[in-house]
Amino acid sequence: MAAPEANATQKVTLAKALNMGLRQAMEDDPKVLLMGEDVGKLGGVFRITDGLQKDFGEDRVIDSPLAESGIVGTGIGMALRGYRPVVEIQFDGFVYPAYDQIVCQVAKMCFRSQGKTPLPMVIRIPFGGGIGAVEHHSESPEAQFAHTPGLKVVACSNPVDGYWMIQQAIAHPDPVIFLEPKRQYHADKAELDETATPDPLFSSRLVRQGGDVTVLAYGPTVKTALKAAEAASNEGTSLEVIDLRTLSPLDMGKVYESVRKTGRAVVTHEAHVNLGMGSELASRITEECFYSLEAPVLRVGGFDTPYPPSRIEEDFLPDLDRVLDAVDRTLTF
Amino acid sequence: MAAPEANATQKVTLAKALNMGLRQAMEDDPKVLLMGEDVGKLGGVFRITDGLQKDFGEDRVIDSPLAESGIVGTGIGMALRGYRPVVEIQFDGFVYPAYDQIVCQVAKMCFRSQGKTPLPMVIRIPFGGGIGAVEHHSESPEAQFAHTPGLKVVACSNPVDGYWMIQQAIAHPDPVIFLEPKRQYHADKAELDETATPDPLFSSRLVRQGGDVTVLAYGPTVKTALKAAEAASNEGTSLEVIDLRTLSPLDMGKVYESVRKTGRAVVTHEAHVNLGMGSELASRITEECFYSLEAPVLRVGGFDTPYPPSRIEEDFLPDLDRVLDAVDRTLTF
Amino acid sequence: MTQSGFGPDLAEVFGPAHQDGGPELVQLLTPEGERVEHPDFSFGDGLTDADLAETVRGFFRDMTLTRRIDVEATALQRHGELGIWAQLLGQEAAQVGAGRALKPQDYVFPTYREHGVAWCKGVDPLKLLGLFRGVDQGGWDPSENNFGLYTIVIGAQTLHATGYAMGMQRDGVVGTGDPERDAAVIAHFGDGASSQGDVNESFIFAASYNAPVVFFCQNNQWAISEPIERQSRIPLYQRALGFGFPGIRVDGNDVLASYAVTQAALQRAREGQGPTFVEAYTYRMGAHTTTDDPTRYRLSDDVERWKLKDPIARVEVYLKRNAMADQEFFDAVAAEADELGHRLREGCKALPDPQPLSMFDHVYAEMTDELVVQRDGFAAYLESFEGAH
Amino acid sequence: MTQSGFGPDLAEVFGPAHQDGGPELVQLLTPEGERVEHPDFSFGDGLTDADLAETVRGFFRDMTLTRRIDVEATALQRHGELGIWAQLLGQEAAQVGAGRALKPQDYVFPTYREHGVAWCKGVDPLKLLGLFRGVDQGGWDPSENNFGLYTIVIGAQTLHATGYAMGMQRDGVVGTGDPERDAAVIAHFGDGASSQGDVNESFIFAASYNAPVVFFCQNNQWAISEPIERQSRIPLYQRALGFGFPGIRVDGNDVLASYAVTQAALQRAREGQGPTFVEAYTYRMGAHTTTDDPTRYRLSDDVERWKLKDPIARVEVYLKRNAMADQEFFDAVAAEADELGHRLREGCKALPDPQPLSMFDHVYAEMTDELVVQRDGFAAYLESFEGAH
Ligand SMILES: Cc1ncc(C[n+]2csc(CCOP(=O)(O)OP(=O)(O)O)c2C)c(N)n1
Ligand SMILES: Cc1ncc(C[n+]2csc(CCOP(=O)(O)OP(=O)(O)O)c2C)c(N)n1
Ligand SMILES: [Mg+2]
Ligand SMILES: [Mg+2]
Repeated sequence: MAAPEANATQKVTLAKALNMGLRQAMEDDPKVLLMGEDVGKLGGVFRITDGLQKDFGEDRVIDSPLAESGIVGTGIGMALRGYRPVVEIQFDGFVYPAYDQIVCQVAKMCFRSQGKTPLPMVIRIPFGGGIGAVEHHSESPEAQFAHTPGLKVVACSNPVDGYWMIQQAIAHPDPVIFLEPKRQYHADKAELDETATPDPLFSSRLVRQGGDVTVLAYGPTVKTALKAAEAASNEGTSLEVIDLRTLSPLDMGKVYESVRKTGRAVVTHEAHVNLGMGSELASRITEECFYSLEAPVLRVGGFDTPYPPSRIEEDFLPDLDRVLDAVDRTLTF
Repeated sequence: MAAPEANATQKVTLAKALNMGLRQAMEDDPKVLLMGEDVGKLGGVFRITDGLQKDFGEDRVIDSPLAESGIVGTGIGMALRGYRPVVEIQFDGFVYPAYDQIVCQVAKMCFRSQGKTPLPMVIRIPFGGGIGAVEHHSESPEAQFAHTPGLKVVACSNPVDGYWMIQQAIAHPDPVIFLEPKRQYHADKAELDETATPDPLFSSRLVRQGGDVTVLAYGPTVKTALKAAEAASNEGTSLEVIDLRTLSPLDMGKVYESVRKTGRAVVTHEAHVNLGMGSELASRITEECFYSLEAPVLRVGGFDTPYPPSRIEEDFLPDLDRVLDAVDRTLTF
Repeated sequence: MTQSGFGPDLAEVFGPAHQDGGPELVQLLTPEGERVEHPDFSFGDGLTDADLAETVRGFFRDMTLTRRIDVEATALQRHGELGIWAQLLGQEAAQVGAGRALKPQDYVFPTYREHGVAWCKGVDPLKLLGLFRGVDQGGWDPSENNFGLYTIVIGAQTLHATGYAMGMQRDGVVGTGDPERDAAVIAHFGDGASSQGDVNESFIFAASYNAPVVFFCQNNQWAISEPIERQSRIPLYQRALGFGFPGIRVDGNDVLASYAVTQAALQRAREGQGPTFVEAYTYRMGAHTTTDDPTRYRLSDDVERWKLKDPIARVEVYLKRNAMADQEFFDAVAAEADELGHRLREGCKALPDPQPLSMFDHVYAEMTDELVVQRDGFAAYLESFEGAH
Repeated sequence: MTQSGFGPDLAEVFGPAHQDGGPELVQLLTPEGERVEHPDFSFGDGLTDADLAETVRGFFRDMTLTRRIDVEATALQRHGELGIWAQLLGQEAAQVGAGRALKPQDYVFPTYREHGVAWCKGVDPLKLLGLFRGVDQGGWDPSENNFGLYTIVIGAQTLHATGYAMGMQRDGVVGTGDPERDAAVIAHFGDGASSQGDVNESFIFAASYNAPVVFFCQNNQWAISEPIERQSRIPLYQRALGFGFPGIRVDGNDVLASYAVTQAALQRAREGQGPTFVEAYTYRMGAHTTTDDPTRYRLSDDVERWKLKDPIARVEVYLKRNAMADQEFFDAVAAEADELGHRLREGCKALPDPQPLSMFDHVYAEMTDELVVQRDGFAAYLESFEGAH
């Protein structure tokens, strides 16, 4: 056990926070195993597992053959044996070879067995764009997993949440798709207090109060939303920003409350707009807050094109201006 | 070429119509190849390719090894060589091993090559439930494909559309996910006139006029919607039913027109409600027809649980009563 | 070596995929019921004649009862009591041989056709029917008998098996030398499944970590309508060699050989010598499932030829010719089979349909608020009809 | 045979995955630049001394220019002109040997590292840079040089290659005996890729249909930070045997052997003898990509050892020692390399960024109405800023 007092608080990046969270989880539960491509000596291409194989050994931090279906499929077997596998998919775009094992096996094991074989397993996926990478390295696959009953899907947006949420996901009895905004890995540092008490894993959080328009975001777009709120306030518009944190199940309480107050909502994510999380959020909000809505819920997301060459990725990705543009449109609707 | 005069019209099932459509496509274009598990001698487990290997030979109707990724992946290679592969996925639940090839390769090939290597390819998927089958044989994966730019997704609901749409999909330059409501394969016969002129592939169709509520359906639920409309009319409620036919791209023109008229809409599909096609349709309708809506768009779909044991599948699937229940709720909202 | 420099045609070296087993086939009991010797494998060494006879009688009983389960289930499907049934007719020896080679601590990952293995592991056959009747998706508790749930997505379970075996390695129950402790996993799959990426990836993981798993492939010559040649042009057991672990072909209609070979392969795994591929060469005598019509794609004389290799008949001849069992025994087994059949018929019809609302249970370890709302809404909706009727 | 009956440890038979090539390695030119004989493969038979010299000089030039492309691109990445670059340093011989064995009608399915093959196929190296600069995802027209686009999802292209080869069979351009007509496909992939389900499925399809495809695996010993042992415990070329087609290991740092073996494998395919697996045994001298740091996971003396096997140096020695090339030739190649380097530096910086609105093009053969609306909306949005600045 790391002595909390020793390092009560320190400034850490998301990458470091996740690394600390994984380490803590491994110390707390000897059944926790990490597996993936290059997670061992290299510490993962993003260094999220840096130093863990050295300290916990090759039996608990496992470099796998280059096969995602194999990684998830053998992870399932380990979970059935009583372990708590935490598997890393190297990049979002490479989760698809494992898609069958995830949606047909991971998601259905508990239901199939009527609860006799629950499947505690975490599938870590660095997701989202903006890092100037080549094809398949900047995808946002969350909607497909959220559409799949049996899976839980969460996305962290900052170091503090990263530290706590990864530990909560590992301790949770259901399989969790754990989305990490890779663009944020080494971006901003935040003060981490390891002695604090975290919010529940499957709860959304109001991160900025406001009265005019509700902005819903998660993962990489939370930062964008907060920037937009800052900019808007200079023009006298006050945005209320909610970090959804959990995508399945959705925690709609705070969302409805906020929209009933503001009467207007904008959802922003990097995933394609068409059938992205925004479509579900807009539908639920409209069903629940029909008479409170002054304007339709607007969605600001990646366009409905494949992720483009990196030189124009910032045009593809939602940014401060596109969020503000949507805010204006909903205000002037 | 089959002489149209010879059999100008005949009553056929959806299975037969698809078989005739495939045969016609193969006669019209020698580059059309069929591949899949058991599509040869057996004619497919649903007999959709019945007799085609006998008449067109093993080089054009290819029994494949038992590997879906291999089927789609080699199909891509054939398309790159100038062929028009039509691959069969035996059941909806078995498309996932091929998911990576579909979303990362089939969907992106045209974009990746800036149009230099378009990928005309049809992936046939018998989909939906209600046939009393075991796990993985009753899935509705359409939303995941519709969320993927680069793919086109269509669903036929009746024999006549089946005959024409499969030929149009094969002749189309983009990859098409072709969804066939397996429960309808051998259900009702319809009068097929091979000399008629079909509607364009990517168009929705108004299949019943009405003034009170718009009901949107596709594939297997079109029949349900029409039954509901029939029942509702007996109680003096008139439903307007639209068969979407195309899920990506969506053909919203008729939909908006209808909703502007009725002010109310219900979407029904077998896929899970959460992030199903209904969420996108509801979002778009609300954005476009905000001031015409008397009530939020309601969604009637499969519940957000894995597809249940067949003995209770009819409770999971949307049926006439659940559609009418939603109709009542929107009318009394 | 041909001029090409790539060596001879491998089909010449290995022989074609299908040649009625071929010389490399491990056999200890011929179709005629004669015991034969094999240089590497033997059955019954060290057993007294009495114990040997008892063991073989046990195999006969297992296979007979397994076949009865299959016959009854097939009939139940015909009578509409089951939605579908995957018949194992002809594969009894492969499954009972493999099943009886397992120790309690060994774990099984089956396909949808392992009724004989389930029997050997002590799973109540009635529980197998639930899945095919559509009242559940596997009614037994995997942890009770170390027998996993049937897996329908072809090949998926081979990776689960490999991961489970990697877990055993980490639990320190491999290669300790303690026969009560050392454990292994057996992964069942078919000839068609051998083409799935997952199955080949499981070979890679198992070899890479030297996992204690036996890949037990029942090559019943068919994947629905496709013959083995479509999946492999050389004998399937050779597949393993390319992954760096041994493969062996055993007469899957010979329960003694199936037992001996599987037992040895499991022992290798338990001792920490890693994975083995066992190809049980057999034949699917029935249809793929009760919804299949084999007459569309295969010749009946092929089936006739295999009838002569029936796995149960040869054991009966062997027992009788060597006076290892008397008529009383055969009558008792027949009676037990009738009783089992009766129990299955009655039990199947008595299997309760699940409650509609049960579909919301166990989607997650604990029902989410979202699902509670959906379930309650549906419950209220259902109640709204109560009055109606 | 061990008592177990499963034969000897296959690692004993085949040897470990990694043993500096091992006895089975096909080599025709030693690291010291000495020509050696091989019972099955030879280089230059039937060529006049002049033609042979010219061919080898051609290889030297190809490898030298390929290396220069790699060096320049690496430098361009360091200067921020490229987002990333996948270096091929050390793999020039494998790629040029394979590339030069191709006929115009043969088709290539590359990974992201086949710069040398692209060079041989006549793809303008400048076009390769676009993908790594982020201005496109592959700027060349595959049909122009029969060289497919780079594939980043590991292994996916091996299935495309197999399907393409099946198309060739249907086009009647296999086994006709007409050397101008008969064609084959070559699929490139790495040692790590050999673990992907797709790659193994491509072996199954290719064997099942006897497709004219050569699986050319550059075993550069590493998959990013993972050594070959993680993917296979026996020499990789043996993998093919389990699928029923030949595998062979060639010295991937020997351009003559790489050429001879690939040429023979392609010829087999063109003649209709089916697939072959060629393992080009080589070493990744650089980092996995310019973003990788190999010092975290491998020893430098390993790299030093492989430096002595440099693919270009041995050819230079061979040419010089046998007076097959004069100083003039070497100077000319050096000058050509400098010129190429200059062209790449200038050309790369001149590569235009795509227009933002171009992302809506080519999603489909024809833009859908939905996308037209989205594009126009975005265009209007962009224009709204025009005034702003
Ligand atoms: C991934 C996947 N694809 C297709 C199917 C449909 N299917 C069920 S059984 C079967 C054939 C299996 O053949 P084999 O592996 O030889 O096993 P057998 O049925 O002969 O025991 C097929 C294609 C499936 N269940 N899963
Ligand atoms: C499906 C998939 N998983 C992971 C990756 C990330 N990745 C890119 S290259 C690589 C290693 C490939 O090693 P190898 O096949 O030996 O080829 P090499 O890079 O050595 O040429 C990995 C894991 C990927 N591109 N695709
Ligand atoms: Mg079989
Ligand atoms: Mg490599």
